Amino acid sequence: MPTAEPLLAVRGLIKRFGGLVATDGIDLDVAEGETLAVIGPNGAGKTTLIGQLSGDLPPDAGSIRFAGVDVTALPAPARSQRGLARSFQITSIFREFTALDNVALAVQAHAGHSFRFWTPAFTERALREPARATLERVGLGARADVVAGTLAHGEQRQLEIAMALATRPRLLLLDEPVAGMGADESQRMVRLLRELRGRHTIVLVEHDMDVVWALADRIAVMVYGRVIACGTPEAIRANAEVRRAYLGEEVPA
Amino acid sequence: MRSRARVLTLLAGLLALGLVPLVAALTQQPFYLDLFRRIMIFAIAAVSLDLILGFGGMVSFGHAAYLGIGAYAVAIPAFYGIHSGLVQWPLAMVLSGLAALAIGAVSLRTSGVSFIMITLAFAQMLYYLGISINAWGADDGMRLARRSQFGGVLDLTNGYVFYYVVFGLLLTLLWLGNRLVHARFGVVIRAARSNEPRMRAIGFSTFRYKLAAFGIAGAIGGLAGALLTNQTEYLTPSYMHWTRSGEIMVMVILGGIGTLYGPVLGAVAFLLLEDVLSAWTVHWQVVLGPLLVLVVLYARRGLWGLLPEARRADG
Amino acid sequence: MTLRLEAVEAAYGLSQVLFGITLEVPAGRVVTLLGRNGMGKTTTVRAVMGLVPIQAGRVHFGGRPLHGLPSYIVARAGLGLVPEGRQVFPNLTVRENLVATAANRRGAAEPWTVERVFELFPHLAARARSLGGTLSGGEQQMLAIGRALMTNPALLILDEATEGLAPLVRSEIWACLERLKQSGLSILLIDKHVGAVTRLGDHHYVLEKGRVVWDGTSAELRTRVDVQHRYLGV
Amino acid sequence: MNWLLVVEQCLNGLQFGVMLFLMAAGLTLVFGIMNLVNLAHGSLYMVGAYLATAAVTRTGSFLAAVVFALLGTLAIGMLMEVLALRTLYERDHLDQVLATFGLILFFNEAVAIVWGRAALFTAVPSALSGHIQVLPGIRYPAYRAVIIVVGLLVALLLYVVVTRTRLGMLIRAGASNRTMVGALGVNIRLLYTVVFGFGAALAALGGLMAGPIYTVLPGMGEEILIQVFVVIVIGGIGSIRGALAGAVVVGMVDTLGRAFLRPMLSTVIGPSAADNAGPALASMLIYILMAAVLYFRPQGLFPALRG
Repeated sequence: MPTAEPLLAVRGLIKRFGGLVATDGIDLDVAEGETLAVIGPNGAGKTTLIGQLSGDLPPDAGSIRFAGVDVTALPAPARSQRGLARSFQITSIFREFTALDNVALAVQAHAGHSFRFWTPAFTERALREPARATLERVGLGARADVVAGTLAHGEQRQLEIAMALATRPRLLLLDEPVAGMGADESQRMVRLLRELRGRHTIVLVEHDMDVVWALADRIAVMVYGRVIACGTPEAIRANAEVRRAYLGEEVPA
Repeated sequence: MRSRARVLTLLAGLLALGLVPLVAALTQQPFYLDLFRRIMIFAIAAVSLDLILGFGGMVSFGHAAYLGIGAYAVAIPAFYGIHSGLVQWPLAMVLSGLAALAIGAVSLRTSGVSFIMITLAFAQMLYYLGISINAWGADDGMRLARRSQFGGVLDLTNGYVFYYVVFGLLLTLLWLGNRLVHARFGVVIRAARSNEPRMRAIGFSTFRYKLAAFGIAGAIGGLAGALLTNQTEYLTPSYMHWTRSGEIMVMVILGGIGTLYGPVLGAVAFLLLEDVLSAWTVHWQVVLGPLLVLVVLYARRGLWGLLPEARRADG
Repeated sequence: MTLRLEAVEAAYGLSQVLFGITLEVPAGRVVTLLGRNGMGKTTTVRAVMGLVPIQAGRVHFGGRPLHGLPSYIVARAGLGLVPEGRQVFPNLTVRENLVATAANRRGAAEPWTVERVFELFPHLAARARSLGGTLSGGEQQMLAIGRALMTNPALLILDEATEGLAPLVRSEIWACLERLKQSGLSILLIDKHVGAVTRLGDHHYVLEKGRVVWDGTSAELRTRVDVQHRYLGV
Repeated sequence: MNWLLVVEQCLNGLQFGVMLFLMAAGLTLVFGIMNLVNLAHGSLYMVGAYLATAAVTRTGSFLAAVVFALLGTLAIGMLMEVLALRTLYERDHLDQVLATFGLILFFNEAVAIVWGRAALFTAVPSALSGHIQVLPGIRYPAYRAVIIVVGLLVALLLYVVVTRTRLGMLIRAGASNRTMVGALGVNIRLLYTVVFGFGAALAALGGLMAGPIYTVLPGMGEEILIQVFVVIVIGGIGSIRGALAGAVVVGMVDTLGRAFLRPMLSTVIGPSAADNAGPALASMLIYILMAAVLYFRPQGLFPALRG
């Protein structure tokens, strides 16, 4: 563990839904610049973890420190303002706005208050130009003026990433970025994420192990709301407990 | 992009509204002056509701409350001898705006059906408050001794002058509304309707923007109420009854929610239909009711949405 | 009665998920759908049950066409669904969960009863009066199976019936499925546990991106390490 | 304060609460299970009142009127569901509000065409026109007492149906997971039509019993409708138990508030101020109560999912 404080430090995070303990005392550290993949079977609590990190779900116990500040009690917008951006497992965009409008909104959120009643927002260069640049970056430059709801599924997922990037985040929380994608689309997404890797700190929840092997610096394995192993991809591959619990195989000893 | 058909319809419609007094004078049917002035007043109320309902996705079922507050803000000063519109009208807007802020601050913490019911609850409270204050007419209401005075500059007792005042206010509202829904503020409101979790995730504290919109809509609703008492020269608490909130909502949905001109069209259609059908049969509602059902079932984006070449919901 | 899918295509809104699935579940057999998450296994099941509209292709059960029919008619034709995530009714007791939708529409000689289900899952008997929402994951799974059996199906469809369960509970479910197989019930099964699946199943279909990329018997699947590695991540 | 009066007002509150419950039961099932905001539920109450009144005048038999009104409204309700409401289940609440608002206009005018706009009065059936002794020294109108008994019996019957029968299980199952009920072989569309008709008949029962106490006139459904919405929001949408609790609470609060708030206030703020504030506050009470409940317990007092 490096001496500098990690960018994200999670301690003892607990979230219950009725009798179900969705996250059961999670500890995690994410260093500046690294990509951490969180894997685990359905219902292991991964999405609940993301929800607590982004501020959409208040934890029942535990703490979250981000960039040296305790953000456990902060709501989602305040965390976004501090540089924590998320994408959603189920595509979450402004369907009736154009792709460019979607990203411009994300820029607007970080460009002062929006109690401005006179100038049309969608012609403000200060919002449009950074938005266009971000769209170019994720490979959607040519689709800027298409209504977002009519974009192909893979393009909508790229747009999600663009909106997160447009908030100039220090940490990206990506919830299954290649979910429901075809082979070509998911390859394109992996290429995009590989470019972001290293330049941004990333926490990635993903089922597709190809994607995980391609991107992760470290992997955390969740089962029943607990992190049962955390380490380099090589260490996780070799870990018999992980194979048994996650892959569910009766591994020959 | 606004389609050509829509621009033409809009211009023709506004021109027609502007020419109503001329037609009324030529045909010696002052009744039309009265009818269309009433229609425009309700159009103002409907547009203000649509700012929160259509653009902001806040299904307020108590908009008549602001209409009522605006009406009382004219009638009560008048009762005590203050007839200046320069006092009454701003008072109407400020009071109803403040009431909307208070109601919104509570209601906006809920959502869905709870939101609908809690806004309704507040409007009903004000309604019952109205019918029980004996000093101000209780459920009989009170007569407005005279219309609001503007120091001899504008004489509202002249039906034509009053008509153009209302017409001018409607045009101003549409113009300002058009700026507002496209400005940063309006974009935030519309996007919050489209996808609130996403708005919060990219860093907007949506509550304060929605609350502000709620206040603005309330203030404009108050203005419509001030106009309405001047129109009828009478005030009754029934301005605040829940069926009135329902009617304004019907105008918005009928015309097309999430548009500025739709509610105007909806107000025209609803009140004209009422007028035409009631001339034809006293049982006009038996026709109007099923018509509304058919509109819901088959014209899902309202009358404004029926206009051709509609590609995107726009201002 | 044989379930037969021919070139079935389905989509959620704009994104197509199934690109022509053809497969068969012969009477009395156990057939499995294998593949990683997001490859279309659940959508295949939902398409069969009429829960996702089928855009192209056909579904027949015992010679009777089922595509395009509402799900309750599909169920009445003899298909019993144990859905992904169990979906027991949380506000009904265990007994009520079993009784509410019970039926013997095809006139089975020895229809399922609450007592028979409790015999199959003694765990449930002890919790007969508990609300479905208060059960553990394993108990909910047993309840979901029992609930489907109470409709006296000719074919039982299980979507991830052992997902997220403790190893002991898992083997209990496998044992129960084995008994159901012995009784002659056809089973269509989605699962990730290749070992268990090859012991129970007769025939296997591997799905990848909405297509069947491999199919074969248990013996064949055991020898095909490449298939296991390439498509199942084992 | 006179305790005889208190008891009598409590009984009145209970009687009003029971009427509210008959309306609320149907509305809460439709609202909670089918996710439909049905503003026209009050119209079914009105239709029930009119059908009963018409049948009484024609046949002279109150019992025949009861049967006629219940069956007639059941049929009208099911027809309404099949023709108009069925397609609205998947729509948003706004569309439902508009369409059912249209239905209100239709029904109000339709009864005006058939029976005229003037209020109709029906007599309390002669067998029930007297008073009964409820407690030593307290006599209470027999008809109102019967309303209370009928209402509580219906509540009991509903409780048994919802908790003990297959139909009730399916209704509860449908409320939590409609898709799954269908996937297990139940024709959920038909189930919904039946439930809707059932709710309509309950509203009619409320309406026909209200006839001799209140006046029967077009639009009579709207006043009570809003109070019924208050009831189910307070009780928890979709919950029969909540509807009963909410109905009794609202009936009591409203009735007692109207009876005693003014005298109570006058001891605090003086009689003339109380004369002004009392009635206002009394009629606002249930709305204040609802706003408070929604603010602190958005799911109502008895959220449906817990049974």
